[in-house]
Amino acid sequence: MEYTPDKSKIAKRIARFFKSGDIVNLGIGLPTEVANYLPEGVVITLHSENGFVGLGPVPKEGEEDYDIVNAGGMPVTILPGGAFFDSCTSFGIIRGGHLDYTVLGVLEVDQEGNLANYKVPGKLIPGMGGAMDLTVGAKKVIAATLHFDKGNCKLVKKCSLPLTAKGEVDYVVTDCGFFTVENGKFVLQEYFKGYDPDFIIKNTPADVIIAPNCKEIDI
Amino acid sequence: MEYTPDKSKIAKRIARFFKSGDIVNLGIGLPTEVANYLPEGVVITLHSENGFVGLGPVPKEGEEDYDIVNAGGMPVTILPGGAFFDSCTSFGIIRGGHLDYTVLGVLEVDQEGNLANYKVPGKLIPGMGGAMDLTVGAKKVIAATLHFDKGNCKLVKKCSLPLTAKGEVDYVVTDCGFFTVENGKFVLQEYFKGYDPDFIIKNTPADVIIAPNCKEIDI
Amino acid sequence: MIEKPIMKAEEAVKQIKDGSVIMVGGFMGCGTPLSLVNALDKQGTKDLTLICNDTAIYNPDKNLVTGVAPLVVDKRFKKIIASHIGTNRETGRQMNAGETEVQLVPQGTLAEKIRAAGFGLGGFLTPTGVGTEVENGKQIIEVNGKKYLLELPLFADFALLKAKKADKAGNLIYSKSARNFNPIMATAAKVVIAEVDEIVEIGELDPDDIVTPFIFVSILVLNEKKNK
Amino acid sequence: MIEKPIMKAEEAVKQIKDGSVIMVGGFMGCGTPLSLVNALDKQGTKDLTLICNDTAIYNPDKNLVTGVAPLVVDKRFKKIIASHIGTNRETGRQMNAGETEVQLVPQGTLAEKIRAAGFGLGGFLTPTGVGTEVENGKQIIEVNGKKYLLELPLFADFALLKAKKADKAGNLIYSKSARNFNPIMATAAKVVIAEVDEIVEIGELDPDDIVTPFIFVSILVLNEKKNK
Repeated sequence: MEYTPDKSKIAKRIARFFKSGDIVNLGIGLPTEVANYLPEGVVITLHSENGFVGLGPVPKEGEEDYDIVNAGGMPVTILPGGAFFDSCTSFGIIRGGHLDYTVLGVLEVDQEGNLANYKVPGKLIPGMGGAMDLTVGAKKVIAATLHFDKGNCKLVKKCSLPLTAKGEVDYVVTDCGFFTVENGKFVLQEYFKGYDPDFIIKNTPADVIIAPNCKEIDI
Repeated sequence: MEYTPDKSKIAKRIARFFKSGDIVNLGIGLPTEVANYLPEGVVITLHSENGFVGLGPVPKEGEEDYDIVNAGGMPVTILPGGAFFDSCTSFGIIRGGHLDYTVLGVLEVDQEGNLANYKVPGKLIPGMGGAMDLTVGAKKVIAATLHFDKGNCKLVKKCSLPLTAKGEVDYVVTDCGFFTVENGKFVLQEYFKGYDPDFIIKNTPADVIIAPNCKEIDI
Repeated sequence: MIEKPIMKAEEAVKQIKDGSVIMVGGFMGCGTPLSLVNALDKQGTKDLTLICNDTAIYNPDKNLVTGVAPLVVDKRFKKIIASHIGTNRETGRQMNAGETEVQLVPQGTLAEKIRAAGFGLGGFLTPTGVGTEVENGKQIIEVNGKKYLLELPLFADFALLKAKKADKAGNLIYSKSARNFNPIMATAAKVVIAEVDEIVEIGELDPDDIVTPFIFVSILVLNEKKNK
Repeated sequence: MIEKPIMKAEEAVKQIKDGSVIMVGGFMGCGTPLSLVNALDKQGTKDLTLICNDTAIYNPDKNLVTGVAPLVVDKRFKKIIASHIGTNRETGRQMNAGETEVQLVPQGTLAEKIRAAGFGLGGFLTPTGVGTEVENGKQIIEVNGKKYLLELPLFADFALLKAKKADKAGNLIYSKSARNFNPIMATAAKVVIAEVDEIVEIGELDPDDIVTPFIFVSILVLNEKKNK
């Protein structure tokens, strides 16, 4: 069994969590791709932390409105029915529990549900942006990550990097499978075709247990 | 020397405090009358704590818009350039020190700058409404009151009623004179024609001293 | 964008049960959803807790009953949290007779407590009420030598709001000073029912003008009387 | 209604002196008042403290310099308070070299700290940052068994804002997601300078649509380039 990184599996699987009416914030990078894989008929609302709900697709070239950007500063659009507001309101929505899901990238995620994704001391210190508010505020926090990066598993026993949030991660979706975080362990709920529970457990340095109804998914 | 109650003197004197550009909140009742005596050429902005700036005059009969009311719930108007906002913003303006003056009615005001105007235990308990926020928030707090009510002086050594605010009153204007509150005393700055400092000191149970440049005003 | 259910007032208030905590928008009746108030009163739900700026006007001598006053008169509340009750003599009577618990909160503190609930804050420090009876039972915290009261968030089961216009997604726009507590309460209740004078298609409201984004709103009720 | 002074950007920034604390609106450059930023940069004022969501984009390889980035590149700041500096490599370089002090604040906390200053609160309790480095040096207060950080207000001497439209009284309306931190910063600085694309007569803005009431605004600057 060999590992082949595949970000699309992560985005595809996460997209299946949502039901119509959900309010979702997708982080910059990999999480943004989730929007491309929504099942047909599922209508969700995307929240953009810089100040609106109803985030729409990237505009065609030449049709950019530079007053409508996403949290990465790139031109996007707003859907009919969307609404703009200031940053206090935007983070009030986040902190106040009005988001159903937030999907965030990962430097490290551990079996206690801790997430580190904003800082590598002495190297990369971009800052937390909205990530700390998103993790404490959203009803469900989904960590989205390749299972391995340069040979290192991103799912660890205990984060060594500064935390973005303590004990807030509910779900971890990698390109190998979908895990819940429960009672200090990763619980494998689904493994994706091409991998099996043995491979995942052997190659993940954290404590992983297999859910009673764990199943293979062809994604 | 005899006391004759005259509210208009109070309103007239208070109106002279203001300079163009000031943002002012006038309490219900006597303070509201201040707006009728603004010196010519002085343009101030009235704040209405239920949610706007640019409070205008009472509308003509038949022209009332019941969506524009003052803090007493009575139909008023909004001037060109006025703006509506929610109650959090309205009290943010108050608490944040963005009002130059607030003018409030009085049950008792004492020489420490304490004000009681919202409650008579066992009798009248209307509630404080916005008065507690106004007194702590406005840059200058003006207490507006008849000097005597049913023979009792409203300026006392120490309030006996529950306080609206502790040590927040800057100026007291009665129909006998204008006082500042300094170092635990009322300081008589002006006495109005018909009264003199002796009369005021003799008939006020609080400690009153006379300002060095205290003068008579014909109002 | 998903459309929100549009109901009759009678239908919308059915979920409100005895003992619920309700927030009602408005200031002295201005900006209060009267169809919802009347439907709730008719329904007879009791032991409610009311969070509202005031209890509006009840003056039988002048035949005046505005805003939430009918609910007070019909004794629907076991507790009232408000900043002002002076223009509704029945509230004062019930309070003095020990029939209804009344908690008076400074108006700015009341607004901010509701916002804190809606916006996920554990509380806030305000100078309002320091040195008065309002500080009783509260933690006093000093910051840079100045005293503040720690005030806690205030949540509700239901918010009953009045807006001028909604689109079918539930975005709201308010009318003038009838805005007052309505947008704040929209954030702090489990179920938010908005009574509006007009419902337009999704996309008809300018997204720059929307005051309450649709994500806060659960149910729309069209005010057929445009009562004021 | 009194009219506000309308100035050229160069004139408006003259009051900003070495060592001032400035807030600048914008998010990755969107909603940042570029005429004011450029005038301030040209003026050469130094040792400033910047409060801004981020330090925008500085990427010399792609010839990209947006928002407040020119001020960073020209080393106008002794201290930067922001939620994100990852897209401006010069900010990171100055921080790592110890040339500029950088304080990272979670974005929601940053917004709320500014609002607390503008709205007269002594602070607020937020769950954001509990159990992270952000809690270092801060008071932790438990409410109903949940831990919160006590965050304090953040004031400035000057706020530099970008709005779409002003009336001559200084009422402001923003454009789309260029609103972001601008209305909040309008409340929290001693002097508020708003750069706008259009100035209309008093009375031309609908009082229901105004986002920043004129009472917060000190000076208007007309953005003649309508730069973005």
